Amino acid sequence: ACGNSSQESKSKTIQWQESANLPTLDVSKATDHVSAETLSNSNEGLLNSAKDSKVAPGVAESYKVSKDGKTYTFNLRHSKWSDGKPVTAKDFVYGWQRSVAPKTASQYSYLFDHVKNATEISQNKAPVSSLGVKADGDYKLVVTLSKPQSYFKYLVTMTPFFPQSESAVKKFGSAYGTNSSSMIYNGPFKVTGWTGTNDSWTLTRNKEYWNNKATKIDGVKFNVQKTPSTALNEYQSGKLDAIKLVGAQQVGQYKNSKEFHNEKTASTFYLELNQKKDPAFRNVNIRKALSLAINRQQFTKNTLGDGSLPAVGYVSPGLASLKGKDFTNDAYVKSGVDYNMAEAKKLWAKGLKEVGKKNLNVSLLSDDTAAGKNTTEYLQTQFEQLPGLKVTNQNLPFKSRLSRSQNGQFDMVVSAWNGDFPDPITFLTLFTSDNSYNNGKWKNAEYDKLVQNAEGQDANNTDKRWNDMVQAEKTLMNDQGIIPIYHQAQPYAINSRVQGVQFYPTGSGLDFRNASVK
Amino acid sequence: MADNANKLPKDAFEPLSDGSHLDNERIAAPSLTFLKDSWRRLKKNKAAMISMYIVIFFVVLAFGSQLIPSVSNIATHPNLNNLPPRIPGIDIPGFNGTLVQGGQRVNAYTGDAANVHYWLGSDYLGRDLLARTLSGTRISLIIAMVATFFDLTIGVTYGIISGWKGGRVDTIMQRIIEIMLSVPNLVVMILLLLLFKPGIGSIVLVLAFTGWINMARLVRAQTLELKSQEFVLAARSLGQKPWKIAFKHLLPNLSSVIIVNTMLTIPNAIFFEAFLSFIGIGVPAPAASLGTLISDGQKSFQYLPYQMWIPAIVLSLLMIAFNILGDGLRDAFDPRTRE
Amino acid sequence: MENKDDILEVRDLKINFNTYAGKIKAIRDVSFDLKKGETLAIVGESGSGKTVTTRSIMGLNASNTEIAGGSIKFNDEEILGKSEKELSKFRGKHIAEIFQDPMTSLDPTMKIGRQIAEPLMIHQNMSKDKAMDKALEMLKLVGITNAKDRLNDYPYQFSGGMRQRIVIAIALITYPEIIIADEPTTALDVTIQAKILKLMKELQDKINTSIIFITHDLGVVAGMADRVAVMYAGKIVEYGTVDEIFYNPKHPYTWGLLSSMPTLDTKSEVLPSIPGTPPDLLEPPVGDAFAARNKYALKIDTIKQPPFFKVSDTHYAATWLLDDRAPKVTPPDEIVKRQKHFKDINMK
Amino acid sequence: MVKNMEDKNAPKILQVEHLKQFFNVGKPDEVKAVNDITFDIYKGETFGLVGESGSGKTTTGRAICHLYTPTSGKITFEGTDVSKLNSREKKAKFRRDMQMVFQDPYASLNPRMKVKDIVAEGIDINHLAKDDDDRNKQVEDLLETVGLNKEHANRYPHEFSGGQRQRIGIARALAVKPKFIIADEPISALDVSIQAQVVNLLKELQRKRGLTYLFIAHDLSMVKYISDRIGVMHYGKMLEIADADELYNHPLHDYTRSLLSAVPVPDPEYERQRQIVDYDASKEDDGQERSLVEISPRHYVRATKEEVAMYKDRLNNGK
Amino acid sequence: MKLMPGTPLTNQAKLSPTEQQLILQQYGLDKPVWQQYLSYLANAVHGNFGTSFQFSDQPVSYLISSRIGPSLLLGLQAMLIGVLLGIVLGALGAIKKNTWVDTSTTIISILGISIPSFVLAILLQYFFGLKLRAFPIAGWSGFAYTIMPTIALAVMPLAESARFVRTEMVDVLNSDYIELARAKGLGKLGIIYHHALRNSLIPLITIIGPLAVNIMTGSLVVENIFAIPGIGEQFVNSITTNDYPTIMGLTIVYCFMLCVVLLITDIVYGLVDPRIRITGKRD
Ligand SMILES: Nc1ncnc2c1ncn2[C@@H]1O[C@H](COP(=O)(O)OP(=O)(O)OP(=O)(O)O)[C@@H](O)[C@H]1O
Ligand SMILES: Nc1ncnc2c1ncn2[C@@H]1O[C@H](COP(=O)(O)OP(=O)(O)OP(=O)(O)O)[C@@H](O)[C@H]1O
Ligand SMILES: [Mg+2]
Ligand SMILES: [Mg+2]
Repeated sequence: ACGNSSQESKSKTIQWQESANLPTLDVSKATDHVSAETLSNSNEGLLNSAKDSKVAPGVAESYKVSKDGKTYTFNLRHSKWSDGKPVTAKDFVYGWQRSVAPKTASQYSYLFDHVKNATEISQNKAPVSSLGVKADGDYKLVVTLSKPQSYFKYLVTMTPFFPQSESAVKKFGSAYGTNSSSMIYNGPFKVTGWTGTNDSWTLTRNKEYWNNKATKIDGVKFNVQKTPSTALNEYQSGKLDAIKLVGAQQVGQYKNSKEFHNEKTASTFYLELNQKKDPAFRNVNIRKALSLAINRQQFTKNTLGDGSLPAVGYVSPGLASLKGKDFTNDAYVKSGVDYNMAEAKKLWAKGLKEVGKKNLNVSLLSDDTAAGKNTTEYLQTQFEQLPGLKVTNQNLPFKSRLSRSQNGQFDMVVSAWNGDFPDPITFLTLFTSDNSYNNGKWKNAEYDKLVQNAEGQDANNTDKRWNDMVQAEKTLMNDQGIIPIYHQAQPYAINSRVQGVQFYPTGSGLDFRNASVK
Repeated sequence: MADNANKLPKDAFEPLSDGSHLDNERIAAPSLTFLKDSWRRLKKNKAAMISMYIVIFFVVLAFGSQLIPSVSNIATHPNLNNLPPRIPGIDIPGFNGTLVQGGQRVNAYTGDAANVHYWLGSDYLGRDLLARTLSGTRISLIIAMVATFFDLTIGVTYGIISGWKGGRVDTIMQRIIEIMLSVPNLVVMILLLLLFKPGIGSIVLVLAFTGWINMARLVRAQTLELKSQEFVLAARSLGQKPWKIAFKHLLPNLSSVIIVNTMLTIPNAIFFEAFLSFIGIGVPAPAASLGTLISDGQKSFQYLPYQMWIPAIVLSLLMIAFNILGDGLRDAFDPRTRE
Repeated sequence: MENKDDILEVRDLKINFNTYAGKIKAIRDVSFDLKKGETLAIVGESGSGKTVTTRSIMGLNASNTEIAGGSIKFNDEEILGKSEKELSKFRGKHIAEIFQDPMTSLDPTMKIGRQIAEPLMIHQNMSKDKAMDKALEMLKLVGITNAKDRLNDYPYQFSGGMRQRIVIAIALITYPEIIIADEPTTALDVTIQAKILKLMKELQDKINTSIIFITHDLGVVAGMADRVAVMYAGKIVEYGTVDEIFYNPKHPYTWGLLSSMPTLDTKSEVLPSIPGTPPDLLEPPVGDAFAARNKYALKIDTIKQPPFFKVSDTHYAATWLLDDRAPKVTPPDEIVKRQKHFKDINMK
Repeated sequence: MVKNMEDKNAPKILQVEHLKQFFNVGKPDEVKAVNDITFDIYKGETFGLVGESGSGKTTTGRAICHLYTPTSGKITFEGTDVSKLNSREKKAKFRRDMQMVFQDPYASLNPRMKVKDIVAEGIDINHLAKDDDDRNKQVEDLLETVGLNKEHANRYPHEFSGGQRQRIGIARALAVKPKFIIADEPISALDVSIQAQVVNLLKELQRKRGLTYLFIAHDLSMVKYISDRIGVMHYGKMLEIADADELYNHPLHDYTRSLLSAVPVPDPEYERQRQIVDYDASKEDDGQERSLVEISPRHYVRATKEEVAMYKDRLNNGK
Repeated sequence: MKLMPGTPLTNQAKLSPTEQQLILQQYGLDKPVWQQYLSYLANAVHGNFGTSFQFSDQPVSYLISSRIGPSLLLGLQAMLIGVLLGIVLGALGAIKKNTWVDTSTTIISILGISIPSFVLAILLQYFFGLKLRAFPIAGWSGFAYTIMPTIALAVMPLAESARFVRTEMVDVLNSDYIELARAKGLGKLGIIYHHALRNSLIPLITIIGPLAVNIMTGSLVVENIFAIPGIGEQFVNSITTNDYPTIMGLTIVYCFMLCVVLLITDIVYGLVDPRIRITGKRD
């Protein structure tokens, strides 16, 4: 399939490293980054992500929102599937219904929860056809929401909201989306060469794409390379055009080079303290002491060294802004993310006295990845400087870690959240009292109220809603409901012959629509 | 042919008096026990002796260093991380605290680090690699001891029972072994991981489950052979109890097989643990075995080669030493090599 | 001793082995010769050097062997010092060997037909088919029934006696001038032994080969040998014709051997025995190696090794007892009886 | 010849009746190592057992010593059925009374034990020594009895020659003061010059201690020399039993004759005249029932009823 | 999106209970454990190992069948090269016993046994792939790509079989029938070729099974390091992501393959060793 490296360097195909296999091409089922990166280039929704938390036209040339914010009308352009058939409003209706239908068991169906009847449908209480999306002719799509959702425009850029051709789904049956030829595409590229389990696949230019003439490259070949050092070797030998840099050393080596691209992701790694299991963690001084004991600056710079940033709060910086002011600046609470060991010790002593304990033996749970181990090891060192605190580390595979945190089988856990769309609410909903991701069971009525307002009564009032969210974040930080640690970045080394690849902190992440090769 | 008998003493042709010269049962050679004899042969094998000293060296270093806090300290110093080896007074690239960065050799010990010396460098958390390597070696050796323990207990007992009982018992016991043999260690480990969490405990369980099989087979074969040896029959005909026969007659004669096989089990166990740790299902962090260290070091091998070289060399040296020592012992114990 | 009939001459052979404990002086000045068509038996107890002697005739020495001197001439051609390559042309063709243990001396994974035919294919460049024909002939000759089918059998399909016949067939197939038989029947039952020995004698007559026959069973020697050499501690201590050795032995060691073996009509209450054990060849004693076990030892035995004393043209013995100056001794009863018998035979 | 057993009416010390010893019973590789043999051994005599390799001599010896559990048949030692030794003391006594001397002087001594511990094993098992000094003393005495000396006690077997080792084996057997010794080819691995040492020792011990021997060998000259009576075994069957001289002078069974005709004799003249008698074992496979029949007093041959007459004839007419 | 540190992978987000129920049903995880296990076994017999957690909608059996090719190819290649070279080295060592040839082959085999394949693979890749550019660094598209992983995998079987063959051959060369062959006048080569080789190689068959295990184990990391789309790489991956159906499926496949290897070696042993071929018994 590929020749030697010198030929490749001249070709207009980009060799891209992927660190995991492609699990699926089914837009309803895709939930991971690899699928998202591939699908958002091979398929296209109503709108596309664009720079600076904006959206750009996709299949929809334009759209209108009703005054009450509950009705969206999209005007679709005339575009085609890769098999030559036209992309119509029906395809969106079918695609959305399929994503929400319980039978599909899409893990992302919750994203539709503002669409009328979506929740009922996913609970099998209403027929799929009752979903609030209707085709008005072939090229007009009308969406009805149950309540206003200011960030709905971002949602429709995500894969579950992509159009799906009913005839294709029927034709491919259970094979739909399980290999590159059992799928049809309406994006700038088609996927080829994916058998469903192999380690490489290619995005090849889709001639049927409405904006095909804007595409400047022949394609992108994704190569799964799980061993970072091998990837680096391949990059240096010219076999790969772009790799993810892993670890301080790789990053350090490229940090000052033109090839270095540190892509922010809208993510936050934070520590949750199990208040249900360990009464001591219900003490705010103890929580604060732990937070103050973390030197986030040192940790991100020396230990991780991969371009990640010290946490400035819970919501990741650069996610959303209002009137030119970043959310994190508005909501900044210094004491929540500061490093001050002296103060930490003081609060710690105070806290211990309040809970009537001399010492504390706790476990610290995290993933068994390199970064996960780095984190636990670093935190352990820092925490154990607090007199009487003994920390045992536990590093488990991702899924075990997750199930343990959800079942409350932990003392402290390092969790992480990546925003789905550029609106703070994607973060903030997590710590309402009854949210299933609130593993530490931190409860705060004020916080609940503020989040509820942002999602409900203030949904159509931008300023008020903003303020609700700012206050919520401040409440969370002031009470140290969680302990933010860092915001992850994804550093890349990209051969300088490759230009114009666009990264977005949320959603699909990667866009080759404007990429070019020298 | 008979000639110059001239110079002979006069009484040359007298009979040697009364036959007292017939010293019937004289043994001229000095008494040499089997072990002494084997030891002497082992001593002639230079490679094996060097290996033995290497093993001793590592054992002493790995366990002895624990007594010296300054050497065994694995505290993290996040601002002293990824420093290359620096040994005071040595100015050889690779050991003088310099490393190649962007094509140039620069001194990495700047700022906070100016006055520290990591003899074997430090890792990503600023932990002393010497201390970590020592503790990794300790884990490897502990695993080795555990493997030896199971070899000596389960393996030897199983082998002796199977061989001694013979007949149906033996057949069944051998079938069991065959079945266990057709399941690779690694698979057992993975299945165990479905039940337990990774760690020394699981590795020990796997070793308890499969590590002794080779020993059991060898011991059984040897026991079968010994069982029909006449000295065992003699003991039986004297009415010796079976368990006493096992201890007095079988075990001592099995000792060479046991010792040799133990020496070869050890590198296997060390390798197994290193392998598991390398693929990330071995000892959990922050404990680090040699496998973990290699796996960690591999990630930055291009830039900080010492982080992989050091544990890799230690691991390989240990394996080489145990293998050569095992071979040497086999030769030393094998009477066929008595030349 | 020089004789035109001599096909093999061994002179002053000295062989040492280098071991971790030191130098084992396994063969110390051994000389003998072998005439065409005769059977020379070498007897002696374990470790006396019988095998080492014959191995060096074949050039099949162990790697730690040191040939310290002497010569071995086959038809006036020196064998010692020949290269392995020259030796291999020679082995199997002129001198063949029958090994002691029939159970282990055949290749377990090769059909016996091929094993028998191999020497022909090596030495006479014979085609495989032709060699196989010869092998079949030979197999019949050594008395294996159903020989044609059995050519394709493997060694483990034969009993011990049969295997030894096959080994003999291998040795004979090139009609060698000399056959060395190193305890060829020790591992066999007496009845089978008797048959094998008979077979060997018959075959010897047929192809007129010479045999060096090694054993420590004096009964077998009596039946097989024309001449006998008695070895002790790396030396030949007495040699002569079979009658001379059995009926008129001169060396105390030979006396001991003969009288310690009961015949079917031995009646004595106590068997005469040779006390003690053979000397350590790492440091052989200064004088006569047998002195320490010799009831009849003289002082000189501890000082000087005895030379060969001639008893008759064919009979020599290395014992100081034959020296004129030595006191007359009476050999054990059994020997006296035999000597009487010897006189009777010579009278006839 | 001076025989040990002057008293022709000595009591039977051992009776073997219809002893069968099969191996791998019920499997395709079943071996009928010993197949229905019956014989008695009298107190104080030496009973020689000869036969070719694999004929079941060793198996017989071991079955008698109860190292194997017989497939069927009865072994009576000193009047008690060996298989019915129910009490511990009786078993221990039996183990003391009956001892074995083995064939291979290299394999029969544990190479990892000192000579004194080898010899004292029986003493230890049966607690025959009062204390360590007594134990040492007994060991020294035993070593002296077999012609070794006390310096040898602290050495290891591999330092000894074959003959010496065999004597250590004998000392071990003697340590428990047995009445009956089964000697399984005790000399066949030894050099001729050494064999006599061991045979003389065995005979001397028999004289001094009134021992009874079952002496297994395939060297017929030696068996004849040492034995009072001889049994000839073949394919697990006992073919002929007779007094030693009788057997040699008047062998009846064809197999015995063939065996005798094959014995090499250290006498060239005799050898030149040797006639080998062939024996065809298939003759016995005619399906007829055979049992040991007393042809003349104390001379038994395995025969059918018809053959009895033939054997009687043979005995009377010399051929 | 729930983040896994380092690698961006997600997990079930906010699912409604119905959906969770449906997912459980899909994987059959709603039934009691023993029922799950029984039905798993029943399915496994029919080659159905369930659906991979990692690859949504991909049956494990397909995952395995589509990725087993490279693993088998590499394994066989490594086995073949390892054993063949091992035989040559072992035989050389035995024939030239106690010479420098013997010493060097012994050193090679000791090193081969002692240096873990994962260390070797990394070093090979770095020096021969990156520094010398002799072979492709990683990937799978043509013979050149198999060279380094094959070497990394072959070293262990090479060393093991060299050791084994050497010991066997030394034994055989000391045996009586070799002595007889020499006495026949067979030259050194003839002896080795006609007698020694066959007799010392037959027992080698018995260690093929363990060697296969060795290669299998080694393939897990070697495939990972060289990015080979095989099952070994997938195995490690499924372990670290707790993809139970894949783990179980691969485990069964591995055990099955091993049993096949053992069976084949048993049969082959019987075929090449006349003692067993005819009597059906060893010894
Ligand atoms: N390769 C060797 N290395 C060391 N010593 C050896 C070697 N071969 C033979 N010997 C020694 O040489 C001496 C003579 O041995 P040889 O085999 O010739 O005896 P033998 O008379 O054939 O005895 P046997 O009757 O037991 O076969 C013995 O002491 C033996 O230990
Ligand atoms: N434990 C056993 N299992 C199976 N077969 C056996 C066993 N012991 C002996 N045999 C077989 O029983 C038969 C008789 O063996 P035994 O050892 O009694 O013969 P033997 O007369 O002592 O022979 P030898 O003269 O060779 O010592 C042989 O065929 C032998 O293979
Ligand atoms: Mg010999
Ligand atoms: Mg026997």
